[in-house]
Formats: sequence, C-alpha cells, structure tokens
Amino acid sequence: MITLAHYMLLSAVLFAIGLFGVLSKKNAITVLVSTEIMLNAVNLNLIAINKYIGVDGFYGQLMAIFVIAVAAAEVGVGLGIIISMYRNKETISLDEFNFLKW
Amino acid sequence: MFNGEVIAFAIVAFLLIFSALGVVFMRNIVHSVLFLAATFVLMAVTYLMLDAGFLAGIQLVVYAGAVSIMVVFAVMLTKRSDLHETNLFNSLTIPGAIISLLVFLGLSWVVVKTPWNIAERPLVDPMAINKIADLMFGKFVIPFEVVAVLLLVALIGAIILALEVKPQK
Amino acid sequence: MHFPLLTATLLAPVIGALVIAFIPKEEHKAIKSVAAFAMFVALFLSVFAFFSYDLAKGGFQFVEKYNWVPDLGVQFYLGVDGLSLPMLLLTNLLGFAAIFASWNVNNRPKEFFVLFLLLIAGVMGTFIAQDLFIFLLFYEVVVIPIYIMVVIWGSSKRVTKEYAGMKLTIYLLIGSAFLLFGLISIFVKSSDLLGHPTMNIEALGKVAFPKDFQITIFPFLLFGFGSLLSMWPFHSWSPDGYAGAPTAVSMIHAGVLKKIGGYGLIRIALYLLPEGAKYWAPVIAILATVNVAYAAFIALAQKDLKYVVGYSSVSHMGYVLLGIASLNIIGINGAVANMFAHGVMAALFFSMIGFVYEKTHTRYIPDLGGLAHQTPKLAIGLVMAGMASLGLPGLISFVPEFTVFVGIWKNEAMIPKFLAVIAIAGVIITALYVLRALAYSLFGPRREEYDHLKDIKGAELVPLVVLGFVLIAGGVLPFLIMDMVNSGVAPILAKLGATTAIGGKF
Amino acid sequence: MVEFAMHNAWLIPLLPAIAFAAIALLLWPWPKASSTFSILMILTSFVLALAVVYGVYTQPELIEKSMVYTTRWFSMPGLRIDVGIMLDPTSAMMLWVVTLVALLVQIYSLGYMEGDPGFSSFYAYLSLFAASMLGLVLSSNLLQMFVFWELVGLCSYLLIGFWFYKDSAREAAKKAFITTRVGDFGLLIGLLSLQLIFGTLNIPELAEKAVNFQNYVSAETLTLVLVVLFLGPIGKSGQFPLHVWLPDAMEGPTPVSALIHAATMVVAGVYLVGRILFLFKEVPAAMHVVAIIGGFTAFFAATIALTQTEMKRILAYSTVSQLGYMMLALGAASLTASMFHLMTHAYFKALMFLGAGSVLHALHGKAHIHEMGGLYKKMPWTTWTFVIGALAIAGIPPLAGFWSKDEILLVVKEAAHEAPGIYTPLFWLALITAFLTAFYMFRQVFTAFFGPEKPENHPHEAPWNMRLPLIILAFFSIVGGWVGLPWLEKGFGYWVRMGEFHHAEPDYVLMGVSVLLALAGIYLAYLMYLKKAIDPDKVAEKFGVLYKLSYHKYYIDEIYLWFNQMVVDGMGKILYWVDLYIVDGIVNGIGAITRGSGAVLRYTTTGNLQTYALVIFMVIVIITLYFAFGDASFASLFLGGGK
Repeated sequence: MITLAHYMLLSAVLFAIGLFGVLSKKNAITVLVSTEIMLNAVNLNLIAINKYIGVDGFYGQLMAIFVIAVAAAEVGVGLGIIISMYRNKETISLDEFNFLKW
Repeated sequence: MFNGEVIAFAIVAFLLIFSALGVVFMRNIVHSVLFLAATFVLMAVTYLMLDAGFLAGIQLVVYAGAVSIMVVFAVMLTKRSDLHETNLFNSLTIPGAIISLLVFLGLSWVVVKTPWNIAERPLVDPMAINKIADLMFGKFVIPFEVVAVLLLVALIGAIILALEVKPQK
Repeated sequence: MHFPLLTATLLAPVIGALVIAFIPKEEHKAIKSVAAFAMFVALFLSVFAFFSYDLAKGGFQFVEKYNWVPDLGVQFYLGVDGLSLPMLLLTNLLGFAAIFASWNVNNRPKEFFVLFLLLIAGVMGTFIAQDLFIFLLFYEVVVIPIYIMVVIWGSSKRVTKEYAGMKLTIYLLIGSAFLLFGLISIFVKSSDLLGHPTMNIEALGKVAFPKDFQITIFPFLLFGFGSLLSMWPFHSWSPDGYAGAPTAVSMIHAGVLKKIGGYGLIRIALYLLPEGAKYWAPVIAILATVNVAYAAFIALAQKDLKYVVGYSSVSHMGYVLLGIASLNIIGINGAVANMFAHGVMAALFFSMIGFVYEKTHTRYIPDLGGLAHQTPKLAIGLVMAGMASLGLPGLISFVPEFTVFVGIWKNEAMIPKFLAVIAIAGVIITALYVLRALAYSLFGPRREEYDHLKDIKGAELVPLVVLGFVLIAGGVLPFLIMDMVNSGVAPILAKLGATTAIGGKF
Repeated sequence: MVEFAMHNAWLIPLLPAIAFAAIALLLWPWPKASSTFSILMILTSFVLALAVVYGVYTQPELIEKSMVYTTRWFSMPGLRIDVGIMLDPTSAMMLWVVTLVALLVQIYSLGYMEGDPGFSSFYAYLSLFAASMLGLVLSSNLLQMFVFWELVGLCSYLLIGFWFYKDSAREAAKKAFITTRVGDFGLLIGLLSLQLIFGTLNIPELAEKAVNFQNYVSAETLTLVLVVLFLGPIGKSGQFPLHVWLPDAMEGPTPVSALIHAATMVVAGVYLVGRILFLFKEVPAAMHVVAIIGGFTAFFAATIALTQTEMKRILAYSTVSQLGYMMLALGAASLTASMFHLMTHAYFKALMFLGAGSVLHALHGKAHIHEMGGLYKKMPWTTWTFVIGALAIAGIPPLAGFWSKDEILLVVKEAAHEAPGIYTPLFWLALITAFLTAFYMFRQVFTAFFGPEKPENHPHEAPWNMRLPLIILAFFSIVGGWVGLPWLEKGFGYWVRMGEFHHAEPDYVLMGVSVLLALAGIYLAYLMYLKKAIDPDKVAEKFGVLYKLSYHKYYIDEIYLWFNQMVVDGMGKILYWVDLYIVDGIVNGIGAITRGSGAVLRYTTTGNLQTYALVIFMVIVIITLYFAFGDASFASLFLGGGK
C-alpha cells in the first residue's frame, strides 16, 4: 500500500538532490535546473496531499498549476540572465560571479 | 504486499531518483539536460499515479517540452568548443552534501513524525479538470490573472535580458 | 470645541515645509519668505499661548486629546503647562531667529528650509506632547533632519562635518536608547500595577512605583536625558557637533534641543520616579559640578569661537543639572528658567558667530581681531550674548543662575557646600573665557584685511533684534518667566515633596 | 517739587537710562544731539537729586527709618526678591555726589572727547553708567544692588575699553572685569547665604533681623559669610589683593577715570559695606577684617604711588589708598567718617583726574610726569585747581580732605581704645599714609606743573567746558568739608550715621599732628623735586630693594599673570587634552571597534551566491534541529502554536 508518506519521502529525496545541485554545481544552468527539480518536488507534495488529505476540492492541484506557471516564468528569466551573464563574462561558472560583496 | 501499485511506485521512484541524481552528477552539461528531461517525464508519470491527469499533461507540455527546450537553447548559446567537463562541482561540494543530507533527514523526520490527517478515501474524481477550471475562473481568478501578467512580464524581461546589447559609440 | 491652538502651532511649520516643497528651487527669496512667515505664525501663536495661559488656574491648558493606539494606551495628547510653555516659546523664538540667521544660505535652500521647518515641528512636538509615545515619536523626528543638515550644510574645521554629524546623531540615538529602555520599563511596570496600559504622563505620575524599581530605572533616564543635555562624560558631541553644524542647526540644537534633556528629566524622570531622583541626586550634583568647571576650563583653551560657545553651553548645562539635583522648588525653577535663558543667549551667540564666519570665512580667534571697527552691530550682538553668557544682571541669565545657586545652597543635606562653591566659581572662569574670546575677536587694532566687510543689515538684523529684546526684557522683568515656570514646577515638586524623605546618601 | 522728587526718586536713575536708550536706538548718528540729550537728562536728575537732598534735610526722621518703596521683582515659594528705592541721608548724599560728578564729567567730556569717532556711544555709556550707579545708590534690596553693581561694572568695562583699538585698553578692560568678578563671586556667595539665613535681602528687613541674629545663625557662621561677602567690595573698591585692575583702568578716557574710577563706581564697595554695616557691627571679627584690609591697602597703595611716573597711575594708586581709608573707617564702625571721606574724596579726586585729563589733552597724551614741567605758566586754571585738589587730599585745613581724614583718624583712635591689638597699628599706619599721601601728591605737582619748562611741549589752556567743571570741583574741594566741621552741632555726622549719634569732641592734638605730617610731606617733596636739595635718584638707590618693589607694584601683577597663565590656562589645556584623548578617545575607540569589527566581518560576505544559499539552509537545518531536540516551548513562541 502506497501512502502519503511514500510520496512525501520521494519528494524529500528529490528536494535534497535539487538542493545539492544548487549548492554544489558550478554551472549556472545546472543550478537553475536543480531549482526546477526542487520545485517539482514541491509540486509532487502538493498533488499527493491533495489526493490523500484534501477532500473538499482541488486546491492542491490548482496551486501546483500556479507553481508551474511561475516556474516557467522563472526559467525564462533565469536563462535570460544566464545568457546575459555569459555575454558579459564569457563564462557561466558561478565561481566567477562574486561581485556581490563589500 | 507487493501489489502492482507498490511495484510501479518502486520502479518510478527509483528511476526518478536516478535521473535526478544524473542531472546533478553528470560532468557533461548535455547529459545533464537529457537526464533533466527524463526527470520531468517521470514526474508526469508520478502525477498520473496520483490520479492527476491534467497536471501530468501540463507537466509534459511545460516542463518536458518547453523548459527542457529552453534549457537546451541556453546550453547551446553558452557552449564552448569542448563540452566535456562542462558541469563540474564547486568547492562547496562536501558542505553542500552534508546540508542536503541534513535537510533530507529533517524533512523525513517531519514526514514520519507528523500525524497526518489522512482522509478515509482518497480524492479521486474523473471530473477533476472541470472542478479545477471552476476554481481557476471563479474563486482564484485574480491570482490567475496575476500569473498571466507575470508570465507576460517574464517574457518581456527575458527578451530584454537576452537581447544583444549594442556596443555604444 | 475651542480652537486647536497647539495643533495649529505644530502644523504651521509643517505646512510651511509643504508649501516650500511646491516652490521651484531657484526661487530663493520666495522659499525664505515662506519659511519666515510659517515661523512667524508659529511664534505668534506661541506668544499668544504664553500670554493667554491662565496662571491662576495652572495645570495643563489648551489640551487636545484623542485616543490613538488604545491597546498600548497611546493618546495623541497635547497640552502645555508652565514647564512646556517657556520651552514652546523658546523653540519658536529661536526658530524664527534662525530662519533669518540662515538668510544667506544659497546652497540648496529649498531642502534646507524644508528640513529646518520639520526640525522645528519635531522639537515643538516633544515639548507639548504629554504622552510618552508621542514624546519619543517627535524626538526621533528631530534627529534625522539634524544629521542631514549637518552633513550637507555644515563646515569642517577641527573635525569634518561628516564626523560631527555622525557623532551628534549617534549620541542622540544612544541617549534615546537608554531612554527607551527606561520608558518601556516604566510603561510595563505601570501596566502591571494599573491593570491597563497607559502612556499618559499625568496618569503615570499617579502610579506609585516601588522604591527599588525607581532606583534601578532612574539612571537610565538620567543618562538618556543627560546625554541629550551634554552631561559629563556624555558631552563631547556638543562642541564638535556645534562646530560642524550650520548656524541654524547650532542655534536650535544648543538653544532648544539640549533642553529636551532637562525638560525630560524634570517632566518625566523627576515626576515619575521621585524616589529614584532623591537617591541619585548626589551623583547628578557631582556630575553637574564637573560639567560646570571642566567645560569652563576647556573653553579657556579653545581658539575656535564655536568651540568656545560649545564648551560654554556644556558648562551652562551644568547649572541646569545642578538646579535639578537640588530637588527643591527654587533650584528647579532656576533650572527651567536657566534653560530658557541659555537658549536665547546661545542662539544669539551662534547666530552672530555664523555671521562672523560667513563674512570672514574663519572662526579662529587669532585670525580675527578688531572686528568692532568694521562691523559694530555684529560686535554689539556678540558682546550682548557674551555678557548674558557670563551672567550679567539685567540680562536674562542672571536671575535663573542666581535662583539655581540659592537652590543648591539651600540643599545642604545632599549637595555639599564645596560643590556649590566650585559651581559658583564657574562664573569667574566663564567671565575669563567669554571676555577673552570677545576681546581677541572684536577688539584690538583695526585689521585691513577685514576692511571690505559689511556690517549686518536688513534681514540679518532680525536675530539680534528679536533675541536681544528677549535677553533684555527677560532680564529686567524676570517675573514674566519665573511666575510661569513656577506654576509648572510646583505640581512636580508637590509630588517630590510627598515622597518620604530618604537621605540619598551613598 | 520736593514732595514729587521724594516719592518718585526712581526717576533719578530712569532719566539717564532713557538717555542711554535714546542714544543707542535713535540719536547715535548725531553726536551733538546725543551729548545734549544726555546732559539734559543728567541735569534733570541732578535737580531731582537736589530736591531729594533738601527733602531728606527737612525730614530728620529718615535718619532712623528710611523711606522705602518696594515692588516684587520675582518670587517663588521660599524666595522673594523685591526691588525698590530706599531714601535716607546716606543715599541722598550719594545721589548728590553721583549726579554732581556725572553732570560735571559730561560737560567736561564735551571738550575732552570732541571729534572722537565714538562720541555718541561715549555719552550713551556715560548715561548708562549714571543710571546704574544711581540705581545702585537707591537700591533697597541687596540683590537689586548687586544687579546695578554688575551693571556699573559693565559700564566700567565698556568705558575702559572705549578706545578698543589699543591693545592695552582692551587688556585693561578685560582685567578690570575679571578681577572684580573674582570679588563678585564672593559677594554672590555672601548674598546667597544671607538670603538663606535671614530669608530676605531687603536692607530694612535685614536691619531688623540683624539685631538678634543669634536666632538665625551662629556668630562664627555670620562672620564667615560677611568676610566672604566682603570679597565683593574688595574687588570693586580696589582693595588689596584685588586692587590690580584699578591702575590699569586708567587706559580709559580721563573723564571716565574721574567719574568711575575715582568718584563713584569704586566707592560702591564702600557704600555696600556701609549699607549693611549693621551686620558687620554685630560680629567684631568681620569688622576687624574690614579694618585691616582697609588700613593695609591705604598704606600699601601709598607706597606704590611714591615711585610711579605716570600721572594717572599715581592718582589711581592714590585712589586705592583713599578707598582703603574709607574701608578703615567702616572697619572702625563709623559710617559717618567713611561717607564723609567718600564725599570729599569724590570732589578732590574727580578734580585732580579732570585736571590730569586737561594736561593730557594739552600735551596730546604724554602721560609721564617727567615729560611735563612748568605747566603753570601756560595752564594756570588747571594748575591751580590741581594744587587745590592736592592740598585737599594732603589734608591741609581748611580744605575738604582735612576734615574727613581727621574724622577717620579720630574714629580709628577711638576704636583703638576698645581693641588696641587691632586698631593701634592701623592708626599708626593711617598716620604714616597721611604723610606719604602729601609727599607723593606734591612730588607730582612739583614735577609736572612747576620746575623748568620743557621746550618740546606746547601746552595750551583747556576750553571753557573743561575749565568749568574744574572750577566747580575746586570750589567744593575747598568748602565741601565744612558740612562736617567738628564744631557743628548737627553736622554731617548727625545726618549720615548708623546707630546713635554721638558728638565727638574735636581732638586738637590729632589735628595738629596730621597737619604737621602733611606739611612735612609737602616740604620733603619740595626739597626733592623742586629745590633739588636732595637727589631723588640717590634716595632710590639707598632704598634699593624697597624702591624696586614699590616701582614694580610688589610684583603682584606678575604673580597674578603667572597664576593666570600657568595655573588657569594650564588647567584648561590639560583638561582639553583629557577631553580630546580620554573622554573623546573612549568614544572614538568604541567607534573604532565597531568599524574594525566591520572590517573583519565583511570578509564573510564572499559574494558567492552558493555560499549564501548554503548558509541559509544551514540555518534552516539548525532551526529544525532545534525544534526536533530543543526546548519546544520556546520554539512555540515563534510559531504561535504548540500548546
């Protein structure tokens, strides 16, 4: 019997993997992509909860739709930023982008 | 115990985790992106298992379709001659791994410890899409419109950011 | 519903600032005229309030009270009594004079006068608010314009204006941090004792705080208000700050802003925590005596006119503190009147020094000399301010000083005679440094490099005329101020006297 | 008229005050108008003062009980200060002296100050001075008196520094103000103590309470209070050790020296002590202090005057010496003798100062007596009036000075019967001083006015408006003392007194001795400076050290200067150092610590995005761990639930 907990643990694993990607990859694209994995993990949670707990409507799925929409927008802007970063510095390695200091 | 549902979940979950790990651990960015597409597709499968067909559709269209393609474009636009070793770890790998592990453990702990208020019967409704539509154009119409505006703004923003800057004379 | 006099007084400069905000920034004349008019209205209203205050009735008059944040017991409560009114009048007098003292500001006058009018409104608010919350609110309103004005329009001499502005602001904020702690403790304690929250000072005054609490909390108020009043050793912001600040800010700062410290000590610390005051009075007396003597000696060693007056004002604040420390009605009357007197005279001093600096581009005394030849009216102003500063009878500061002396002389139990003697000996040192500064900057052989100077004229004369008039009128007819002050101090002293007499010995 | 003047005596000081205000605000561009208005006002005051004098003369009851009008000045619980006027023979006498000298000096100044750029302001200051001095004289309250006391000090400051372009004038003005300030500090403390002891500063009330002062205060405390209070008169009346400002004050225009630093302001100290002599009388120790200070000052200043060479300085030290006489008389408990000498001294000293002014005017500022000589030919009026003044101060009968000085010697001699240990030496000192006075005065007269003419000088007689005051004052210097002839039944002593009137028998031996001493002094001066029978330089050599001490005024100025520069200024410098490097050092140190910690901690801001994210999640983990294993109730404080 697959319960809510299984899905949530799966979601937690995916979230952790995404987080690891965000924290430890040099490539800006991978970092962005890893956040997408984290967002997907969240969506998974929302939908699972909607199924197992949310008896009075489809709010969880609706929320997931909104998350997807925002995530799409975010990817669009994020990739735009990455491209412009690349244009300016000829690299997208985040180690080179450290002027946000002092 | 090992009914079809469990086996399907096990296989999908394994593949999902595997492909997600692939996204992170591949040293070539192109491989990474391929695994990403796989992750998105597998996620859609998971949604289907959760009786969220509409969401699965959206997942396929938006993520597996649009986002993956966009990422590929981005890779292409920022590529260098040699694609090997394009997706390396930085100096924070070990602390990052520890933190990620701890986050996972924390989340798991919450998941396990929380006495979830499970409904007696899972919410399964073939007319789900209608209900969602009602909500979206009824109660949540304003967030819906806001998201629409957000997408428009993001679109314009992305264009402006990616636009070639003319060298000033 | 009577005419909301206090709100109108408070709003006059604010409206003036708003009007100025809509004037194009090139229209210097218009901006200055609007500022002057706004301050004239405020001055007129406060003079009206001063003379229509019913002395026989006493207490708070022209009261306006609206609930504001009922959960915290905050009321928008304005009212004036014999303690607030002289301060209100002083604020507007100096504000009016300061507008004319800065008549020659041509660097961003629009911003200058807007900030200045807001500053005046803030200072006024602290004096007429009878609610702790509103009091603190207005106090914070004051700090910000001062910082901006010092940093933009100030002058760098021994220290840079940025340093001066920073020091001034940080000290004021540190003072208010002490204060905040003390006031919040009082508020919380009183809520516990009363069962309902209130910020009304009068209502808080009726609460009987336990003695230990009073003794613990009083030093916070003492050092909070004390650092505003430039009590030793929290005084060093004052000379640097004045030296760095533009004329108008020096005038307002030395003239009234410092007095918020003394006013708060009497209105809040003494009134709410009388037993704490009795316990700590000897400490105040010692610090105050140090203030008087120490700052007077340092003023002797100064070569910059503004530093002389800066240290002199620290020294004079020692008399105010001494009056407060005497804890009897004579001394406290003297302290309040001394605040008024010092305000007028310090403002006159600073405005005249401002003109000297504007004309000669120096305030360094050895570089000046013989200015009485070229600018006799300016010299008259400086001599008048100087004479008031050294407590010449017939000018406003003598009677208050004398009263303070009687007060401390009377309180033999707490203030040892030798402290009083040292404090009174301060008048000798004061005479020494004031006369030296005057002699070496105004008198002596004519200097040809200053032959091109023009004497003050037109609008520049206004500070001299207005403040000079008050100096003389207050000196010849001291009862005008003393009666008013007495009516305000008497209720506070009644409460102080009602508490059981404890030695306050350490 | 008399009635009006008596009841409206406040007009007397008010009129010159109006003159001051009018000149300061309105008339200053027109010198002629200023001086005319000022003189008119002081003349009116003079007439009113005359009326008051006559009124007092017709009402002998005022001797015992003065006429007092008061009104509240300010008050609060426990402190009430009244202002008012107090008329009795003493104040009437002072009114007469002050208005007379002020009027004459203002007339004199018409000539003396002619063409000065500050002519108008000079008259403004003179008017302000007259107003303040008259106010002081009429004061019924000690604090009110202190107010005017300081105001005359201000006028003195302004007038000494009138030619402020001279460094010396500027310094002298400052010195005068500060030196008297030191005294005023004591006076202020004395007044505070009196206020707190007796609860009032009104002179009549004090007089009532003084009789049984034991109810209020112990004798020792009262003595201490009075001695401290006496610092004020010491400063104002140039008594030792605060006399140093008075000779320097001669930097002011000469009419000012005559008015302020000879006839009126400097006697304020004497007047003040005279006003509260009833207190001093209660405690003999305080009296002794007054007498000793007075007697010593009289002698001390006379010895300095012996060797000075500047005309006005000699007169200044002579003034100090004569003020010492007056104090001595007060110390011998005699208001009469003191006030009598005050009055005659005002006549002849003002006369001599104005005469000196006339000489300076004629010689264009040459001040040293050795630069003068033989002036009597060209300036007969000046010379002979000056000689009258000198004879008067030397104590030659029947001139004014003789009678008053004799009176003082007499009272000191009488006091010596009661306390011989104190007053006998003072009596001898006073006698020696009389001799010295005659000597130094005629040293000046013979050197400056007689002897050979100096060809480089082209003196000329003063104009009429300067001569007229000289003549009037010379007249009073001769006859002024006759109001106090010892043979009169109801002479000066009947009117101006404190306590019972007792008619002293004339002491012919004492008179004879004092006249002989005066004549001896004059003769010695004649021998040394006119006949040159004795060479002054040789005498000076013989006395070596003493001469040097006297010539350098016993180095008191130098000591004060040293004290001022080393101790007071040094203290200022040290404390400034403390303020800059310790008090402010701590403040700046705290600031530096803040900045330093910022400089170190800023390196935590790496600029690397992922580091920030790492820290964020680390904190999330820590918080989660805290929830998991920590104090849940504290955690619930943030989350709200948990109960």
